[in-house]
Amino acid sequence: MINFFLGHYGYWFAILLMCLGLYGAIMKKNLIKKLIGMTIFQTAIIIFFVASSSKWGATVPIFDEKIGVANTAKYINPLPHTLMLTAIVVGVATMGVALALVITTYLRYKTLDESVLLKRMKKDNDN
Amino acid sequence: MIIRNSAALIPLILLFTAVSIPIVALKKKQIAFFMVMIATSLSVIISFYNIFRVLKVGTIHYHFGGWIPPIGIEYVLDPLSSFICLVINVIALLVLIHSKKIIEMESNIKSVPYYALVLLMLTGFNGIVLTGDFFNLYVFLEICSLAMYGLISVGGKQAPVAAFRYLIMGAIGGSFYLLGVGFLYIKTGSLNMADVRSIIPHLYDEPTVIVAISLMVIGFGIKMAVFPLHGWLPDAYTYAPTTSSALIAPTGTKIGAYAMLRTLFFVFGVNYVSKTLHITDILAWLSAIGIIYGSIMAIAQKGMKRMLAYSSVSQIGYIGLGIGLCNPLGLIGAVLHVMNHAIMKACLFLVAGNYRVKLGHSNIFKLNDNIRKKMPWTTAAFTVAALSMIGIPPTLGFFSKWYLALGTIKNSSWIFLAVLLISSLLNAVYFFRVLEKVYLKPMSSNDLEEPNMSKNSKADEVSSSALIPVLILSVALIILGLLNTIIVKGIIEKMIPAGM
Amino acid sequence: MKIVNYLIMIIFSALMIYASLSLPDRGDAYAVLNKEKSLAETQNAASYYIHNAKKDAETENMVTVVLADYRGYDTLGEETVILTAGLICFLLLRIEKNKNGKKRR
Amino acid sequence: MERREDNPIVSLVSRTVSPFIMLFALYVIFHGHYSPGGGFQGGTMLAAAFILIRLSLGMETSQLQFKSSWATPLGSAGVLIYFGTGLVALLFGGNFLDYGFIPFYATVAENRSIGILCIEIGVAIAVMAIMVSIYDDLLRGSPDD
Repeated sequence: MINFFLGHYGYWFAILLMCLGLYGAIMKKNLIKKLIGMTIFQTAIIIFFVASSSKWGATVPIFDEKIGVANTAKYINPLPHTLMLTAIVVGVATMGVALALVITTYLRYKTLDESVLLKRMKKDNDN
Repeated sequence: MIIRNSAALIPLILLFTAVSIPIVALKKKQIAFFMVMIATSLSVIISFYNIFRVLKVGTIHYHFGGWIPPIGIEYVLDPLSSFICLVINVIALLVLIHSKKIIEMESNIKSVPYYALVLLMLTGFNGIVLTGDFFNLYVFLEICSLAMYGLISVGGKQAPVAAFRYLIMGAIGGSFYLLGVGFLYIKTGSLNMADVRSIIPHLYDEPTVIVAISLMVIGFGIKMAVFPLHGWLPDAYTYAPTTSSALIAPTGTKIGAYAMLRTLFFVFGVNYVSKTLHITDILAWLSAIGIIYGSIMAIAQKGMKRMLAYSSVSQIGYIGLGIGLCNPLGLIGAVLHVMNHAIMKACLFLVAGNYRVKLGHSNIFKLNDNIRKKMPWTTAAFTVAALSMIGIPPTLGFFSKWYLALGTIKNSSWIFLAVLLISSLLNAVYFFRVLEKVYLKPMSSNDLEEPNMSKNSKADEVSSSALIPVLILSVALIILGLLNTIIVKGIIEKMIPAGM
Repeated sequence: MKIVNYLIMIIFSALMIYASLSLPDRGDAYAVLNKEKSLAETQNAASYYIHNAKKDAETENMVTVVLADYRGYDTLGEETVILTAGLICFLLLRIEKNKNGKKRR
Repeated sequence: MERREDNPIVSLVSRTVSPFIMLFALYVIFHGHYSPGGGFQGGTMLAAAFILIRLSLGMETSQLQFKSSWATPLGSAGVLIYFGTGLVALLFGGNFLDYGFIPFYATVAENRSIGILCIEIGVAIAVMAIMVSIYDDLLRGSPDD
């Protein structure tokens, strides 16, 4: 039981963060808060991946003469790190685009509250 | 060299052109359009070549960097992927020919980054269709989603808000998919689709794998706009500029459908997803609700673009239903409907754009038969596309619905058959509403004078670059409808996955 | 609408907890993803990288080799993502001078 | 944008620190073969050095250092360096991105090492230029402008 807990609490922290992020992204009314929630969600997934790559007693995936490459248990898994480098960049790009959209929205409607925005959009439609 | 690399050439050509546009077109902005034309024409030629080569020699694998699959990334060119690739590239070429005048007219669109983004989006689409690697699919999914947010956001005043709402949903969908890939990777240790296909039978009972599949399906469902996840679609399509909506509506949602089809049937196995998990049943039911919901909402709209957007929700339902039926006839219907819907949605959105050019609006209640006299060819094309949407026999729309109906009969699911019939009636209601205005309603004195129309009753069509693509698309609907047996026998029947 | 959102949250967390129960222990060097062979006896990518990265590319840092060589096409895509974001900001926000000298957004 | 009085401490410190950040960024890029690092990390650091100058000295002065209108073409050029490395491999008979075929006149493994260095440089240029360009565009769109 205690071993199961020790083996999984890392994942559970990531899952908790994901839930927090999803909460922000779908429940909050302010566009910036939604964006923050979305970023937390993406970052939690990155944490989850990196947590899955660890091996107890292993070192960073950089070749070392003293260790050699015969035993894979001596290096942690390099693949999730590579994937997450990509995911981080995607997250940054998404955030840049989202910020540009938020700025444009603010310039046109002078508000970032979603319910007010929807009302004003409806008014624009009727005209 | 070209033959050896032909599987990977389409995304590479599109990507190369997209990347060089900001450098080459720095001083002369007009070059951007010609570069786009060259790149898309080349990609159409290569996709034709690819499809014939695949039909001759069978599935082609292309290994990037020369690494064999579980280690490197591979592209898989089989009948399904080459067919979808062809559809996307042909539609994109025609819409882009149409775009020349439109982009010049819209004052708030900067043509250089706009065209670069269009090509990046097409790169993303082709990459998703061709790839045989789960994570590579995620990367290209993000490229095309980001480009789509950008293309939508330059429309009317409300467009950035619509794009932002799409961005939040799309980013969550992409993250769900990434999370699904993570679970799958932890359980299988592989990211290659063919490799996962060989490993996954050992893991059919694991809860992690079940959750991974459902997360991936939700992710694709958001991109595909299946019924409860369609919230972003109507606003995004309505407020986007004409070219963007004519590019995104026919192709964007199909990519989600394709990715779902590929992961469910070609990776996880037909029997597992239909008999054990019943994901396909859930998908079929949701799609059936979506068909009815989309049609009813389309009847309630007064703007033509918004009506077409809701009709997209309903048409996506047909594709989802075809996938959900999980038998060969349903799959044929779904793939045929992908092509059919791509052609007719592109045609309808371009017609709406042409009306906008001439009238300054596309409000259904303001249309009258004057517009038919002024723009006879555009209106004729609209009529053909509308008939195909309803499913009148010689058009392609009839045959895709016919295969779907045969699929429902084979599964003896009579409710879905009833849904198909009712939705055809509803389609007829909302399209005849427009056709009635265009053909029968005389111009009354209190109608506003259209700003860009000449007063006399001579024909006053849009320019030929805007008219020819519309006509090609509408003629294609009839010709492909007549040739449907050749397409089904020659290409689509070769796509049916093992075990179906 | 709020109830639906809460429902989504609850379903999501329940799904995730359910999925995490059958995950291998964190740090287990002999879990499936770290083995030499996968369950279907095909080559496992991660162990191949550790064994061969130095030999194949004369580069000590395995992450660099995987990023730039074994999965280089992903990295090309990821660079394209960044370029796309830059182009979108250009499209939306950059102020250009028109021929008339008028600024436009 | 309204500019307050230039604070000499801020401008002096940022102008002193910025070159060292760039130097460290170059170290991170070129040492990516032997230690944690590489194009993305180094590229963001380079961008941080440029953005620091932009933050402290304002838009007009920093144009002398790095013109904003060059940023997007430079980013494209970075991606083209990457793409071109792959394309050269394709032209010399390998698959796309197969650096072993590029004739750097060394063993296949060393060819791959040099190819990796080329694309790291491309990545660094692209990331640096695009980060600066996004920063400039977001700043231009700010309501105070």
